[in-house]
Amino acid sequence: MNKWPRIMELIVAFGLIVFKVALLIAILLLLPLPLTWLERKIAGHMQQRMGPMRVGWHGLLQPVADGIKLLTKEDHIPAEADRFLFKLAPILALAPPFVVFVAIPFGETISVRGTEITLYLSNMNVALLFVFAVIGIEVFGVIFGGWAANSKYAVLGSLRTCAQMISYEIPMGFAVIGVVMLAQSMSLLDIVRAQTDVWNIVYQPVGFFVFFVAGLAEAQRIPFDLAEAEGDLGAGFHTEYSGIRFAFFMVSEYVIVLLVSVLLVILFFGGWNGILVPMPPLLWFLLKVAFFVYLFIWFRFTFPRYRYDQLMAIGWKVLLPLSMANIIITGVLLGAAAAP
Amino acid sequence: MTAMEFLPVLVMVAGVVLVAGATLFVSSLLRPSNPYPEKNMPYECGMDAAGEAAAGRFRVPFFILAILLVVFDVETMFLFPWAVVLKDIGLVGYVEMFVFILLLLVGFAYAWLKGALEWEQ
Amino acid sequence: MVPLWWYIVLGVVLFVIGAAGVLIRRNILVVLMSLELLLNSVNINFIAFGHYYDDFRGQIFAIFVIAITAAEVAVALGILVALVRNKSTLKVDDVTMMKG
Amino acid sequence: MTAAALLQSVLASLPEIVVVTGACTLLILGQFVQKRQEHFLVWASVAIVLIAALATLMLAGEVRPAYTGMFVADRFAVFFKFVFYLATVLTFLLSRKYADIEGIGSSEYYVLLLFALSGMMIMASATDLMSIYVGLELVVLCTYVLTGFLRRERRSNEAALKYVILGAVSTGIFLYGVSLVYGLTGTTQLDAMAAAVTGGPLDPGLLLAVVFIVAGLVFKVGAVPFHMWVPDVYEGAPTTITAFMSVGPKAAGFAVILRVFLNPLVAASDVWIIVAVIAVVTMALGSFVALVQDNFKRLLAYSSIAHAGFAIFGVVAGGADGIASVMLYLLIYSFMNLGIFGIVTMMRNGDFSGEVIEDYAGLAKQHPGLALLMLLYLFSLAGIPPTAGFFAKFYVLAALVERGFVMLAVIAVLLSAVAAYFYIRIVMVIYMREPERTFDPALTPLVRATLAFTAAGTIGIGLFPSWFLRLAQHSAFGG
Amino acid sequence: MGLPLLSLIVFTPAAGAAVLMFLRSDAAVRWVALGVTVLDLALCIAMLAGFDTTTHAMQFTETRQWVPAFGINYALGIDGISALFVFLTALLGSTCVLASWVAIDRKVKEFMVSLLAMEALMLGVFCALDLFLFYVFWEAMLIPMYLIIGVWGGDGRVYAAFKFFLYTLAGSVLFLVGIIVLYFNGGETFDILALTAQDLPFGVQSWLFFAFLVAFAVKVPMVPVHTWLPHAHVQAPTAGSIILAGVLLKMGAYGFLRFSLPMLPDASVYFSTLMLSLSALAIVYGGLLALAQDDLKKLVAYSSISHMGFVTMGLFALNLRGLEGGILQMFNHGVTTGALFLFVGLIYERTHTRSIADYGGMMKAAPVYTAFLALFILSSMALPGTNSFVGELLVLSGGFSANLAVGAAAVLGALLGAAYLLGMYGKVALGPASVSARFKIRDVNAREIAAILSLTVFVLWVGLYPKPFLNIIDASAKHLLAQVHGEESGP
Repeated sequence: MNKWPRIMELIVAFGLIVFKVALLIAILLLLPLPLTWLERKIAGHMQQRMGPMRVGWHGLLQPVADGIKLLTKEDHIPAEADRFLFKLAPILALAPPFVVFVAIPFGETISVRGTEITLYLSNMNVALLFVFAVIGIEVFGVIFGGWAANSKYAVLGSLRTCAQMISYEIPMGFAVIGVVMLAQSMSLLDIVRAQTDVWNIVYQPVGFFVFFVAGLAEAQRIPFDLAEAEGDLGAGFHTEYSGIRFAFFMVSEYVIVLLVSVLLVILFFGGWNGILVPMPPLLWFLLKVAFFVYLFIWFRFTFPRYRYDQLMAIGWKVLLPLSMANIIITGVLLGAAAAP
Repeated sequence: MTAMEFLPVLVMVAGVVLVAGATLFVSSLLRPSNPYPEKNMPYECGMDAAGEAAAGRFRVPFFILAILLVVFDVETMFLFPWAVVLKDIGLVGYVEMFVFILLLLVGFAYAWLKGALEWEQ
Repeated sequence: MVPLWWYIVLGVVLFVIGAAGVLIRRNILVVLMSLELLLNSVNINFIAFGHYYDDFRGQIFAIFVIAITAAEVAVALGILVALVRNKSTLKVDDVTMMKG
Repeated sequence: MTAAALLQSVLASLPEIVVVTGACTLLILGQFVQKRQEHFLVWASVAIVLIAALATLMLAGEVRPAYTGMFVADRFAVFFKFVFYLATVLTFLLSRKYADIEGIGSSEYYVLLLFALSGMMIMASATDLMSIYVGLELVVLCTYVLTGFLRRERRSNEAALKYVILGAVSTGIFLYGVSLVYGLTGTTQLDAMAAAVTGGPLDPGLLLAVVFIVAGLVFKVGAVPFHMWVPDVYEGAPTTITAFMSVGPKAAGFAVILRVFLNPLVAASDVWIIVAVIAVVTMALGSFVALVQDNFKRLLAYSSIAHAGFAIFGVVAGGADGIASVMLYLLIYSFMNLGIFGIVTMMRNGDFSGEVIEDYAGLAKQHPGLALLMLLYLFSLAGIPPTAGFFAKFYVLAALVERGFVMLAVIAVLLSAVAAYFYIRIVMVIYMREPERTFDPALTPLVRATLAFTAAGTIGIGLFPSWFLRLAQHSAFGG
Repeated sequence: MGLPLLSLIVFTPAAGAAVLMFLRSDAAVRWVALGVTVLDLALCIAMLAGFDTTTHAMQFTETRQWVPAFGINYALGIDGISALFVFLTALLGSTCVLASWVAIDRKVKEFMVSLLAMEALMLGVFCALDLFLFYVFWEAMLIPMYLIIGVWGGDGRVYAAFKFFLYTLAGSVLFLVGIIVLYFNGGETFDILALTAQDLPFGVQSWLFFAFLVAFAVKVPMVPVHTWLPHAHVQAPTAGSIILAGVLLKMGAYGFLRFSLPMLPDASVYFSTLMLSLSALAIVYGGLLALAQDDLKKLVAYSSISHMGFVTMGLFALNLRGLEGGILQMFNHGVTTGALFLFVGLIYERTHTRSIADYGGMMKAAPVYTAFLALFILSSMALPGTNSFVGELLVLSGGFSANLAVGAAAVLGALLGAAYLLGMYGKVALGPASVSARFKIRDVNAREIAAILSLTVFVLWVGLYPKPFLNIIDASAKHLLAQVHGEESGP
């Protein structure tokens, strides 16, 4: 009759999962608020101005105001739109980045009142593939959104975004292969563990470069934010969206920025492994992520936007060959290292 | 256990959809709804919409891109497992994948030479 | 554990849906999607059987199927584009010119 | 797999490697070929095939299993490979002028043909359902594109699209059968499959699986019930490609069917009944529907269906002689069909399409030589001695009767008598009608050479079948 | 025996055809063709001169391996049965060339090539000692014959050619299956003599008998499957008709003689009544149809059906008189009907009409022509003193002893023959001179007389002194009969 303890155990495990998920969703949903504020502030200071100042101390409550505005704004659907797809698209765009975080480890374990709690939801052996697979779904949100609106700017924007995302997905995928070769695993946990001594950035500078640039493009950040180039496309695929549905796209974009930063840290910068300064691993991790997030914001106000054909050329003609060469050379070097 | 690895995914999907739905619901309670034909017209910088939106859907470069993606994505599919076990399968595995990549490079070079990567004609 | 025959039933159902889609639907894109379904039913079979036998062949086969199907779809789309440029329609019935 | 085994495998598959490497090289080099230098492409392609043929010959001495039992280089494969080489080289020779006229003379055309060739070679050598599948897809992918190569031509687009969709369905069916076989036996290797179920009574599930596989393969050879693509594709595709497809991939399909049927697992089952029905219905359909065709390419498509039916009779017969008879049939069919298609291809010149049978009215008046050649090919297709087509049919019939399928033999000959009707109808048009226009066939030296070669084969094998017969029998046993 | 005489005979026309392809002028083509056929005829005469009439064994045999895997040989040889037909073929070959000297005025070269190819193949059929080889020759004949009818024939030629082709093809494909079945049941050989020696079970025999029957009956033609013949004969050019009537029809009967009777003796005996009835039917039905014709060629064509009925009746009477009569009658029919078609052709060249009603009073306009015509008409009626009399008498006596009713029907047929032939002659040759009123008729010239005379010789020779011919047949016929009735006869 030791059935009951087993079931209790399962319930506890499940409860833990639900708790972690809820926490993750909460954090990820709220994070865009400070991030938008930060972005505008940084932009302001870089451009010798103050940024938002009115709502709250130094405009701290500005994002909250924005949120309320989006929540209460009229939700308008164009007359000729495919209503079902139009409504589906924002959710389809919102969900994938959140789901990806299931596979992301933030550290090994922490101890809460004597119980070891893992700092990740799931340690998949194919985590990396999972990440790419789920991120791939993001494209559908974009393309459905643009398509369903039945507006020229939206269609063009969605096609462009789609093309851009799939173009950069390839070098991104290739860039990671070097990392997998080193770690001999697709589990992100294993990949981080493999970097205990030396971070991958040392062995894989090219891979990092490719991943970083591709990541910028995947996140649709300047200099690659062609999709919503206000100058020529209105607002790209979400031209026709307003209100809360538009907010979903926004949130999704910020979560992706966060995600790319997290991945960069895990894949190339040793994850929670620290150097020199002893600090809790989680702190190390968050600091590194913060650095990359800042980098992304910084770039936004530093670089001009590329032309669309330049964007494609960079993806296909520079990054892809680079990443392929990276794989071949990594293989050779690995072989040379393994040889007696 | 596989189940324990992917259960969180399910929970997460459910969670996100729930949250999104709830937000939408709350918003629908708060927001006004006042559509009229002019408002419902697709945005075209204030001009009346001209022509079909679908006209742009069949631009060939997008298709070429899609096809290229398919090819390389599939290659990635082969590369990942290979990368994991590369150290175990040794030289033979390396050579085989090298041939594979080479073949893809030929295709890639062909596409490049053919001008498939040039966005503007 | 999920029993093997669940997978097989799933495979059969997908196969039937795919086949029916190919036969019944008149939009070429939908037909192509149905084809994917058809081929994915095969993949499910392969992976289920591979798992059952604890044999890697099933998975390999599935990967091959995915890869080759991708190529096939690429070709199909290319041909479709050529067709649409000559006559803009996606209806199967509108395409037919040759008979007999 | 060790490095040594890999080396052995590479050696065994040297011809395939030659073709693939050559095709890749040509793909890249082709981008640098200037206009008006396209003959380089033809000769380079021919050279690649010849080198592969040389390699095949050098390796023909022994049976070489390769790639952990997925591939084998044996005499059976060698025989088929030579049929493929023949088909491909002759197609190259025919293509030069035709491609100019149709404006499709790009390097891709030749490269795709080479890739299709490599796919067919893999099919002939494959001993695992997986490698069969890969080879098969390599062929059909190339032929899909080649079918739609006349991009500005609606019929070509349409044919290609139909071909892709139906081809994918048949592939799906084939794969489903393969997955069932894998599920029931736990392997995809042809040899191991048989070993996995020896002793036990034949599982109905397995029979179902085999039926699915057969159904998928039947598509590739254009037999009922998956024949409906054939006429449209043959009509829509560029004529040279039609010629190629009617011979090469079809032979490759038969190579696979024979491999699968060599397998005792299948041979022991009752699947031959289904195959026999397929053969009868295929031949009947091909023969009868061809009677009412006005388009020459379409007629040849139905003729090709009918011939596939006849060859399937050889498969039904089974046994060494049955296999050899199918092989010989395909070899002979290659000669005569490429010959007739060579003429159809050649007639395409200027504004003359050469596709309607009526176009050929009175050809004998102006070009007695060409008319005589057509007469030869047509009578060979009809199976009238002393042409090779007769001997091909004779051998299949002999194999059938030897196994006791006399009734099938009777049906086969009666249907071939029906088929003879539309062949001689064309002869009638050529010889017994007054010409309505002047013909201006594109008779380049290459085309002449092709026609001479196919004619020599058609009449030569007819008069002296002995050597070829021995070759086929010898190769059938080499498995 | 150093010289492969039979191969020479068979391939001389083929070689001639090949030579013709390179000639340019029509005149040269005609002369070379004539030369080749005459040379071939000479070879045949030489062959007959060296023919040993005392044995039934195959003579002038030659054997070469052809397809060893199937035991197929290139084997030629003749016995008493085939010798006559080889000769007849060669004889009619030169007649045909003469007959088409001016009748064929377009594509002369192609025509002569077809004609010579045809001759070669026909000779091959009669000489072949290998079943497979036989079939190849047999079937290959379709090609040139199809062209001869279809390209150089009359207005309805296309339909006629089609019908001819399909009937014969449909017949012979079953024959092919029969051959293959025979091969596997008869000890895996295609050697005709070896197959003859086999003793097959009755079941197999009867199936094969019907398979063969279809092929041979179409060629003969026997009544239910005769409908191709009137069309083919009417539409074919003169030479084509001569070949059809003179040789091609004989092939069916020859097939019975060579295969059905000796290889399938039990079935032949068993089904002989059926065959006799069919023959009688053909005799009467053909005669009646001929009586109703007003087209010269059609009349002769239907008369052929009737006459071939006599032949098959003789063969399936299964007694010596019937057999010898049948064989002789085949030869006679070849000569006589060939000549009749020649006559029709000659007159058609002049008037371009074949309707009997258009003619009359030919006696005045073309006395020589009419005189010869009378001779051949009489021959066709089997008047004593002509060749057919001998043959028909033998057949009738054989037929009566086999089956009284059938014999009676045959007599009725003979009477019908007299009726339509005399009626035709009366309308054409006698009566008011309507022809000369409308056409300028010239009498036959030297070339035409040469053609006619070559046939006339045999009408009279066989009619007055049939012994040499019967001698040739005798030994083989006796041996054949012994085989049918299951007895061994001496060499």
